[in-house]
Formats: sequence, structure tokens, C-alpha cells
Amino acid sequence: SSEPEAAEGEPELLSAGNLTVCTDAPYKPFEYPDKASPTGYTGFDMEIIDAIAAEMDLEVTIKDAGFDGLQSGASLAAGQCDLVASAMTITEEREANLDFSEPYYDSKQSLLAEAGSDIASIDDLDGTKVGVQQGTTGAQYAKDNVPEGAELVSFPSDAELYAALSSGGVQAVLQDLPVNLEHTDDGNYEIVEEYDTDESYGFAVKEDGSEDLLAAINDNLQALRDSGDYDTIYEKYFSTE
Amino acid sequence: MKRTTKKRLTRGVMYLIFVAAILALVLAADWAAIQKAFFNVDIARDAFPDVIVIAAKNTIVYTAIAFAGGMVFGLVLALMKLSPVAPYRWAATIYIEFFRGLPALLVIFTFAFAVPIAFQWRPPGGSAGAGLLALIIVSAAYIAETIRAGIQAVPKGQVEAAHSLGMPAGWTMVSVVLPQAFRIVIPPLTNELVVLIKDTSLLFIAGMAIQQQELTTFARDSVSSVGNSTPLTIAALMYLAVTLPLTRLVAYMERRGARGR
Amino acid sequence: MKRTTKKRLTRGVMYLIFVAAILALVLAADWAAIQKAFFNVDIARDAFPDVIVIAAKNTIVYTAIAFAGGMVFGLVLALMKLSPVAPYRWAATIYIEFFRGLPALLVIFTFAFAVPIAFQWRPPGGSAGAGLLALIIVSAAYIAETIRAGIQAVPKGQVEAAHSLGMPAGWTMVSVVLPQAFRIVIPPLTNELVVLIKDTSLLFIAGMAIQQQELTTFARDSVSSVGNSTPLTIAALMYLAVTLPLTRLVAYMERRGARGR
Amino acid sequence: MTSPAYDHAIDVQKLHKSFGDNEVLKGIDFHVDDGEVVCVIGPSGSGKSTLLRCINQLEVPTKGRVLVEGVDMTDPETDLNDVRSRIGMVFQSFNLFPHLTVTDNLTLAQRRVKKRSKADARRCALENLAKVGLEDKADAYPAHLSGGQQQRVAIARALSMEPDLMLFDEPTSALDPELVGDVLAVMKTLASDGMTMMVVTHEMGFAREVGDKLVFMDEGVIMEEGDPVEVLSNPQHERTQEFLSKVL
Amino acid sequence: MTSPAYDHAIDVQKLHKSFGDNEVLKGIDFHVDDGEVVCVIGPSGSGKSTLLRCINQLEVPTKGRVLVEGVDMTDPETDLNDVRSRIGMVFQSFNLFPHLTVTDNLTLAQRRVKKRSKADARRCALENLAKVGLEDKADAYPAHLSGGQQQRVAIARALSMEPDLMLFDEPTSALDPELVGDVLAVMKTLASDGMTMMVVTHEMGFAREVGDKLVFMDEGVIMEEGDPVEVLSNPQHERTQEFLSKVL
Ligand SMILES: Nc1ncnc2c1ncn2[C@@H]1O[C@H](COP(=O)(O)OP(=O)(O)OP(=O)(O)O)[C@@H](O)[C@H]1O
Ligand SMILES: Nc1ncnc2c1ncn2[C@@H]1O[C@H](COP(=O)(O)OP(=O)(O)OP(=O)(O)O)[C@@H](O)[C@H]1O
Ligand SMILES: NC(=O)CC[C@H](N)C(=O)O
Ligand SMILES: [Mg+2]
Ligand SMILES: [Mg+2]
Repeated sequence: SSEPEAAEGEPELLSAGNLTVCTDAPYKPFEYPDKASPTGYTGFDMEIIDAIAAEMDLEVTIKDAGFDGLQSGASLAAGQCDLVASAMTITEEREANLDFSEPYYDSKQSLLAEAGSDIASIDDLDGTKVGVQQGTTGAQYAKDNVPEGAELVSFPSDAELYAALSSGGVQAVLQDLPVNLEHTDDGNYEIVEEYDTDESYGFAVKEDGSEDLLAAINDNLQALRDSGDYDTIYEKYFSTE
Repeated sequence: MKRTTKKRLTRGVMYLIFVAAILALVLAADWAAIQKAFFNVDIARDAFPDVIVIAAKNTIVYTAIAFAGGMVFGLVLALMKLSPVAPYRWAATIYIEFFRGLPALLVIFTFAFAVPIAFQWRPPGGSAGAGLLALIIVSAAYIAETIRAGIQAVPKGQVEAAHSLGMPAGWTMVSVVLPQAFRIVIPPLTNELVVLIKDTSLLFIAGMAIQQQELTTFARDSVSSVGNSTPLTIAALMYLAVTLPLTRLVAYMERRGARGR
Repeated sequence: MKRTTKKRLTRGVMYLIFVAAILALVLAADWAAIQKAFFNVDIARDAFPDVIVIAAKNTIVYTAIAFAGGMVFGLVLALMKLSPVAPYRWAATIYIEFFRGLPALLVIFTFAFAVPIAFQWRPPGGSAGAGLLALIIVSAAYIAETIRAGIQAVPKGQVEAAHSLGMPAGWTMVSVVLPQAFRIVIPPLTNELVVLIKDTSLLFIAGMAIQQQELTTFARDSVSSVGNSTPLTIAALMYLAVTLPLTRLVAYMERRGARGR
Repeated sequence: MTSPAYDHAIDVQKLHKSFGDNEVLKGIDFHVDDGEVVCVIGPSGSGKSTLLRCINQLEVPTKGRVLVEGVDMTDPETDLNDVRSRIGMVFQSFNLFPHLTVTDNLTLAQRRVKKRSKADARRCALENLAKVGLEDKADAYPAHLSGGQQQRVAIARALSMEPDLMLFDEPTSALDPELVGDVLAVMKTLASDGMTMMVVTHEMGFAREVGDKLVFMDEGVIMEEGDPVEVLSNPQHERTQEFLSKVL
Repeated sequence: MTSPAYDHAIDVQKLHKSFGDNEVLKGIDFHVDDGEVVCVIGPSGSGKSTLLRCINQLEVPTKGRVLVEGVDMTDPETDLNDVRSRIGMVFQSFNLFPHLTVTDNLTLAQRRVKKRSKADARRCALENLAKVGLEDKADAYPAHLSGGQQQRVAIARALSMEPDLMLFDEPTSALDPELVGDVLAVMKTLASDGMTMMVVTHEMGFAREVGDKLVFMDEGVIMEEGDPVEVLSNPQHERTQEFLSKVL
């Protein structure tokens, strides 16, 4: 539903010269607090947005908001922000309430559990509690695929999710792969299964009245890819050596 | 100016202001939009029966558990605070002041996530259980103060009359003080119940399964899934259906109590 | 058994139980783990100065705004509720009962999300502004009841004495009733202030920039980024540093007030 | 004093007062003349306070008229505050303003109602405090005074509006027995200075000694009225006899 | 009554009582004999109530001894509740148990302390209600009684423990004047039945008529004691004269 020819118009913003971006932090490695950063946050999404905003000559303000309100379009419709950059998967349901940019990252789902636990696949979840984040594709995937005896417990953000896993409130977490991978660093937890859900993240704007902004985002995203800056940032967060 | 003339004039002006305010509200608001957003009949219909059999039910169950737990624990604390043994008094005072000074949300978060890690101990019922435990612990602090105040509000003359008749302290407490304290604390305890009903809306931070959602969480969840605010309206009505009668009852009891003395 | 013998025995047993409980707690708890999780000095040091210059500051600023707004609006509502003009009374009563019956979280959520969408209108200050507006609206309901009760607690004889001297209603309100009502409501209003301090912890639901975080949000955020619960301890201490003196002050004023009569 | 333009200082005509279904005054007719001291006695609940309060319209009568110095208090066009400032009222429970010093208690209404300057009001206040023997308490707060002192301040407060008549509602019944005397002494002085007074009281000695007229009320009607000495020593009505036998 | 094994029904020896820095009783010595009626008068705050309350240990004395029927009340080994059940106490503010009916007020302590059966306790309660003229109020709640009736129930409650002596603390001063008579009448009957009584009161008529001894207290000491008629008509001490001149 994007209209490329509108690109020349000045995008209408909540406060002129400032791009207000909603995100659900912490969601490492996509968005998490960083005192060194001028916006207070860094991560893959944040750096891409910073680069795009720099091209558009805009300041960036980051607002931490619940993911549920972001993915439903409520935060955008309520005028809390111009743009959502929150590792948000492009889905048909969401398209009904908001408009997505071109995809900027491809992702999968995964299951995180304690290293060496009995849980080796999704079928082992029978009789356990599985943590998911409210309103996410991971929550949807879990709902569709876990065995009947598993109890899905939803948390407002990934922060509580991981805290619940470490405190024993849940036995496994079903979440986007890059995020779960972050929690395997200390060796206590491991990814026991990956699910190829074929999902891509997009930035989102509100349904009506943000056509100019969306076009500009898309243009600048493409420019980043063309200049190689996108790859630099990508390598920084997802280098696989 | 004569009294009645002046009074009539002021009254007239006040009525005019009121009517103007109402008119302004009626004309300014976009009623169609409001109805569509907050009173959408189809969406309301869809919310049933879940909003009753899950959300309202859970709100009531959580409130009942937290209140029952808070009562038991709060009574113990109240008696400790009135105990002749100083360390009991101190312990109760510290506990009560501590938990009355913190936001319930912070306590719930701490019990759901920080306590299990530090103590290697998980409250039964997973993180929802931990959240409820936190609510019990917080409400016990308030209930203890209420009960203590109730016991102390029984006139000293009552105890003295009982002692003069030769009644020992234990019997005096049971037959004379507690029955009167109980009547005194019913209104403030009912208020505490209303507070608890509302505080169950904070439990979501501890994480919940769909089956565990209470009214506020349910409403917020539905708002984002249906993209319409009608579930908020329904939840609000549900809360009011419980809290309003309770607060009216408290007001009634307080009026009657005030007259009775 | 003789009085003193029996008393000494019960006291002794109670002390024993207390000591046993303390010992059990000391021995059972894993103090090293607790210290590491809740009192980690390095992490505590890292939290400064942000916890002061951002989080505590915002908590205080939000509380001040909500309280000031609630006072102004609450006073208007209280006078409406005591007005001789019936529609004002009705309007104030409906408003007060409505907002006292709903969880603050639900109201904040509604003002941050549902109201802007339905009315195509955003409160100034973005979502934090919307959240604050909700807090003002809720606290006004409680403050109105407090002020009304204070005005009505001034003995009727005071108004009658003023009227007998020929003083008109307006002067009586200003010179006789309000000064006395003011003293009466200071303690409950201070309590309301404490409630507001704690309720600012709910504002996060409206969504906030990092510069806008108040204590609870700050603590929850830090806990997940540093993987340690020390920020919760710091936040709790900050709250207690403000709420404890206030509640002690209220207790003191109430004791003094009770004696004064 | 020049001859007044009215018949009676207080003229109560066919006065009825109900609270809900409870008819408390059932047709009261009586009057008080200039300079007269009328004492009202009667059992608890008989309507004595209500009658007094109807006179300065603290209670609005259900039926009947009350004329004070010829002004109809029940007429909606009457400027109540003006008439009230000429009627001093003293309550059983003193009703001093607890947040004001004694002097401020006495000057508040002078300044607000009589629009007197601060200095004038203060001068008048001190004069009246002297009359009740409390000039040394000018700067005290009511809470620091004994009950008897508070009641005398209350009388001084009423006097500082320079009223033409005074209403007293059991001015001594909240006082410890030994404090009663001082208050009664002040009232006696007032009476002998020619103040028009209507006094609800249980102090039969005062009624006998100072009263020009004694009124016995029961169940909302005036049962008997007349010379105090006569009524007290030789009551005509059975209810009066019964009451007096209990009280004396 | 057989000759008792003690000297005095109440024997107060060098009694001192302080509240914090405030010494309220400053060495009280006096006694009440079996069957004697002692009236205590004195200005407000002189320590009359405190003295009475020290006798049954509602206040713990700071120094000195109180013997009741020879038992030392200040000895920590004394079974207080046992002695207290033999001392009836009547308070100014009645202190009936508001949540219990009149009968339950009278039977509670009988059943809990004297371990009487329900039927026995009820029988004794009704007897004593009859004594105070209130058998028809057996099932009423205190709130539905007048002040005078409440006080008579309080007396009946004390009587139903079959006490050997009774303490009264201004039993009529919270009552409307016309209700005082009934209560005093009950007390007179008690006295003429030979009950040992100690009565703090402002009712000089009662003291004169019924009292065997009158005690005048001021500022924590006994100023004067003796035959009531004598003390009232011919007080020896200046403070007594002053007090009586105000009260009579
Ligand atoms: N504001 C009121 N509302 C309802 N009833 C009232 C009110 N004021 C007085 N009454 C009733 O009116 C009756 C007469 O009361 P009032 O105070 O005039 O009696 P009183 O003769 O002054 O008695 P007392 O000697 O006890 O002061 C009583 O039955 C009382 O309950
Ligand atoms: N519990 C208490 N704590 C502190 N002071 C007290 C207490 N009880 C009495 N007092 C003080 O002791 C003094 C004597 O009081 P008490 O009640 O014995 O006097 P009283 O002679 O009975 O006076 P009244 O006629 O007013 O009843 C008073 O100054 C009073 O303030
Ligand atoms: N921030 C997130 O939690 C995103 C989760 C997931 N990618 C989704 O869009 O649902
Ligand atoms: Mg009266
Ligand atoms: Mg006393």
C-alpha cells in the first residue's frame, strides 16, 4: 500500500524535525539500553534507524513501549510515535492496522531451555510451562504448535521472559532466534530447536497519513543497502565467524 | 440586594453554566467515533463469555486469595504490634512500614523474578503464584494496620469495665474487645478489599497464561487483538459492578456507625 | 497459678519463639547469594547518578504534577459535591464513584491509547502526558472525597456560631470553615500523596522515553540489562526514603490531632 | 433608650417546627419585651433549643412567624445577617473558633460584618473581655482555656457585636460545677445592665433570682409561664410539678 | 455477717500515683469499713477518679499499699481477678457492653468468672434488674436505653457479681437532671441494705443524706474528712470552704 511517488512531500511528524520511534526494549540484539548512545538505546534496529534518520536530517527520540500496543497499531494510532522499530515481523493481521516498510531482516523462531534439560524439542513441552512474549509471532507459533499439556505463560517483554526462565517460573522460552541466542552466552541455556517460520521484520507506520514517511524510510533503507552501510551494521551484530 | 433575590440569581447562573457545559460536551464530542471505539456491540458480544468465565472469575479468585491470605497474616501482625513483647512490636512495625511504603508493582516484580533467583525457591503456582504472594504480603501490611486501629478504637472503658468484673485479659479480648473491633473494622476492611480488586490488575507483570488473565490484562490483550477499545469499556463496567456496591455499602455502614454512637 | 509467675512464663515462651524464628531465618537463608543478588556494590555504583537525576527526579516530578492537578480539580469537585445545586452534586458524585472504582492502570491505559484514538486528540506531553492526565483524573476523585469529608468534619456549631454573629455564608466558609477543614485534611492528603508516589510506577504502561523513566521502570529495566536485582533494592530504598518520613509525619499529626480535641 | 418602633423585642407567633415526621414545636406563642429576662426550662427533648434556634433562624420554622424587634425573620426578603448581628447567641458547647486567638474570635465578625477597622475592633474586644474578667487571656487560644473561661469568651464575642438581645442555650451545662458560678455572675451583670435575655437553663437558682419570667416547655408546647418564684414554688400544671420535683 | 478476718473493707496506705512527671496522688491514707458509705468530693483534677481506680488496680499505684478485705492489691502474687470480682465498680460513662443485650451484659462475667450455668446467671441477672427497676428491659440493647437506665443496668451488672463493696465514680454526672433521681434512689436502697460503698459525687444532697463519712480531696491529698453534715455545714479548711461556696 505504499506510494513511492509521494516521496518528495515533507513527511508529517509528531514534532517537527524529530522522528519519534517506539520500540520494546530490551530486545537484544535489536534494541537495548546503552548509555553511550545519544538516544539511550542501541542495537541493530536502532543503528539502522539512526542511519536512516541521519539521511533524512532528523533527530531520533526512542520511546520504550509494550510490544503488544506496538504490533496492534494502537501506539501509532494513539499518536505516541511516528514509527515502530521493534524487530516486528511483517504479518497479514498486522498489515490490517498499520503499514510496513520493506523487510530489513529475516528471522526464525526458536526454543530456549536449560542446558542439559529433558527438553530437546517442542514435543517435550508436555506438562511444562512455556514462556512467550505477549502479542508476538513466537506466542502465535507456540499456540499453534505446542502439545496440549503445555501451558503458555505470556509476559509483557523479553526482560520478564528471561527472568522467569532463570527463576524457574517457566521451563522453556519460545522466542525469535537472535534474541534467544543472546541468552545462551553464559552456557546455562541452549537453543534446543529452531523453527523456520520464514518471517521478516519491517518498520511500521500508522495506516493513514504516514505515506510520505513510509516512502522516505523505504528510499533511505534502500540507499543504506546500496551504500554497504547496511552490511556493516549487520556484520556488527550478526557476524558468524 | 435581598437574600432571596440574590440566591435566585446565583442559582440561575450556576444552572446556566451547568447546562452550557453539558451542551458543549455533547456538541464537541464525536459521538459516532466514541460509540464505534468504546461501545461496539459486535466486539462486545465476542468478548463474552471469556470476559466472565476467565477474566472476571480470575479477578475475583485472585482478590479472594489475596484477601484471605492478607487477613490471616494481617491479624497475626496486628496482634504482634499490640503485643507486650517488644521485639514482636518492632518486627511488626518494620514489616508494616516497609511494605506500605513500596509500590505493589515493585513488590510483585521482586517476588516474581528476584526472590526466586536469590533464594533458590519458587512460590507454588509459578510466577502468578509469586505475584499473588506479593499481593498477600502487601495487603497484610495494610490489613494489620486496619485491625490494630480497630482494636484500639474500642473505648478503654470497655476493657476497664470487664476487668472490674474480674474478667481476665484473654476473655476480655475475646468476649468484649474483638466483637466490637470487628464491627469497627468492617468498613475499612471492605475498602481494603476494593483496593485489592484493583491491584490484581498489576499481576500481569509476573506473567500469565491465557487462562490466568484477569480483567485488565484481558482487556488490554483484547484491545490489541481486535484494535478497538470496547473491551476496556466492558472491563471497566465489570470492575464497577463489583466495586460500586462495595463502596456504597461502606458509606452506608459508616453513616450508620456514626449515628449509632 | 499466680499472676506474675504465669506472666513470666508466657513472656519467656514468646521470647524463645522470636529468637528461634530469627535464628531459623539467619541459618536458612543463603546470605552470600542474597547479597550478590540484592546488594551488589559495583552494580549499585553503576546505577548512580541516573537513578537520582533521572528516575527519582521523574518520580517526584510526576507526583508533584499529579498532586497539584488533583488538588485543583479535586477542590472543584468537592465544592460541587457540597453545592446546593443538585446537578453539580450528581455530576461530582458520578465522577468520584466512577474513578474510585477503577484500577489506575486501566485508566492510564485508556487515556494513553483509547482516548487519543477515539477523540483524535492527544494530551500535551505525548503518552507520558496522557498517563499523567489519567493520574490527575484518578487522584482528583480521591482528593475530592478527602476535602469534602474535611469540610464536613468541621463541627456544625462553628458555622452556626458564625451565622449567629451575622456572618454571611461566603465569609463563614473562608474565615471559619476552610481554615479548620484544611488542618483536618492535611493527614489524609499526605496519605494521598504517598499513594500517588507509588502510583507513578504505573505510568510505564503509557510508554516512555529513557529520560522519562521513573523509579520502578528504571529498576525493572536495569534488572534485565545487568541481570542482577540490586537496582530493585536501590529503587525500594528511594521510595522508602520519601514515603516513610511522610507516613510517620501523618501518624504524628493524627496523634497530635486526636489529643488536641 | 428611645421608645422602640415595635411591640416586643421577640415575638413568636404560632410557631411550628418539624424534623421529618417529628413535630418538635407544636404552636408556640410568646414574647419577650425590651430589657426582660426570660428563662426557659423543661425536660430534655422538649424543644427548648429548637425554639431558641428558630428565633435567629438557625432552624427554619415549618409554620408561624418570629418577629425580632418588629422584623419578620421568616420573610424571605429580610436581610437575615443584619438582624442576626443584633442578636447575641451563646451555645452550650461554646463554639469558639479554635483556630483563632481569643481576640481574633472577638474581632472577626466585627471586621467582616460591621466593617470596623482593626484597631476599633480590637478596642471593643478588649472592653468586652474586661467585662467578663478575661482581659489577660486576649492572646490565648481557646484550647488553653477552661470551659468556664471559654464560655465567658463566647459571651464576650456575642457582646462585641453590641447586640440588642441575647439568647443563651444551657450556657453552663457543659461546665464543671465549680466553673458554673463565674459564668452565671457574668450573666447576672448583663441582666442588671438591662440586656434583653432569653435563657434556656437548668439553673433554677438563676431563674429565680434573675428571671422576670419563667417558661416551662414540654413536648413542644409551653405548659406554663409566669413569675419564676411563683412557678417554681407553686407550679400549676401537673407536668411542671413532676418535672420540678425531679430537678429541685 | 460473721466477723471479718480483716480490719477494714478498704485500707489505703500512703498511696502515691504519678502519670509521668505529674504526681496526681500525693500520699493518701484512709479506710472504709464494712457497711460504711464514704463520699468523696473535690474539684476537677484533684485525683478522685485516680484514687478509686487505684483501689481495684485499674491504675497501678506508684507507691503505697491498698488492702481490700485484707488482701494486698499491690502484691504481684495476688490473684487480682478474684478480688476484683468482689468489688463492684460503676463508671461515669456507664461502660455497658454495646454489642450485648442487657441480660448478656449481666451474665457475661458471671459465666466466665464465676462459671455459673446459663440458667443460674440469668436468674441472678433478672433479680438484679428487678432491684434497679428494669426487669422489662432484659432483652434491650444498651443503645436503646436512656442514660439513667443505662447507669442502672451498670449497677445491676456490678451487683450480679455479688460484690462485697461498690465503687462509684460520679455515677450521675453524665445524666440529664431529671434522670439523676432514679439512679440515686437505687444507690440509696443499696446503702440502706448495708452495702459498703465509696462514692465520688457532686451530689451534695446524697452525700449529706446517705454518707457516713465525707472526704474532701484537693490536688492529690485528702484535705478534710468527717461527718458529711458537719463538713458541709462547717468546713474547717479554707480550700474546702472555697470549693463548697462555689458548688452549693
Ligand atoms: N437537626 C435535627 N434533626 C432532627 N431532629 C432534631 C434536630 N434537632 C433536634 N431534633 C429533635 O427535636 C427534639 C427537641 O430537641 P431540642 O434539642 O430542641 O430539645 P431540648 O429541649 O433543647 O433538649 P435538651 O435539654 O436535651 O437540649 C428532640 O427530639 C430532638 O431529637
Ligand atoms: N491516664 C492518665 N494519664 C495521664 N494523666 C492522667 C491520667 N488519668 C488522669 N490523669 C491526670 O490526673 C489528674 C487527676 O485526674 P482524675 O481523673 O483523678 O481527677 P478527678 O478528681 O477525677 O477529676 P474529675 O472531677 O474531672 O473527674 C488530672 O490532672 C489528669 O489530667
Ligand atoms: N519485539 C518483539 O518481541 C518481536 C517479536 C516478533 N518478531 C514479532 O514480531 O512478533
Ligand atoms: Mg437543648
Ligand atoms: Mg473523675
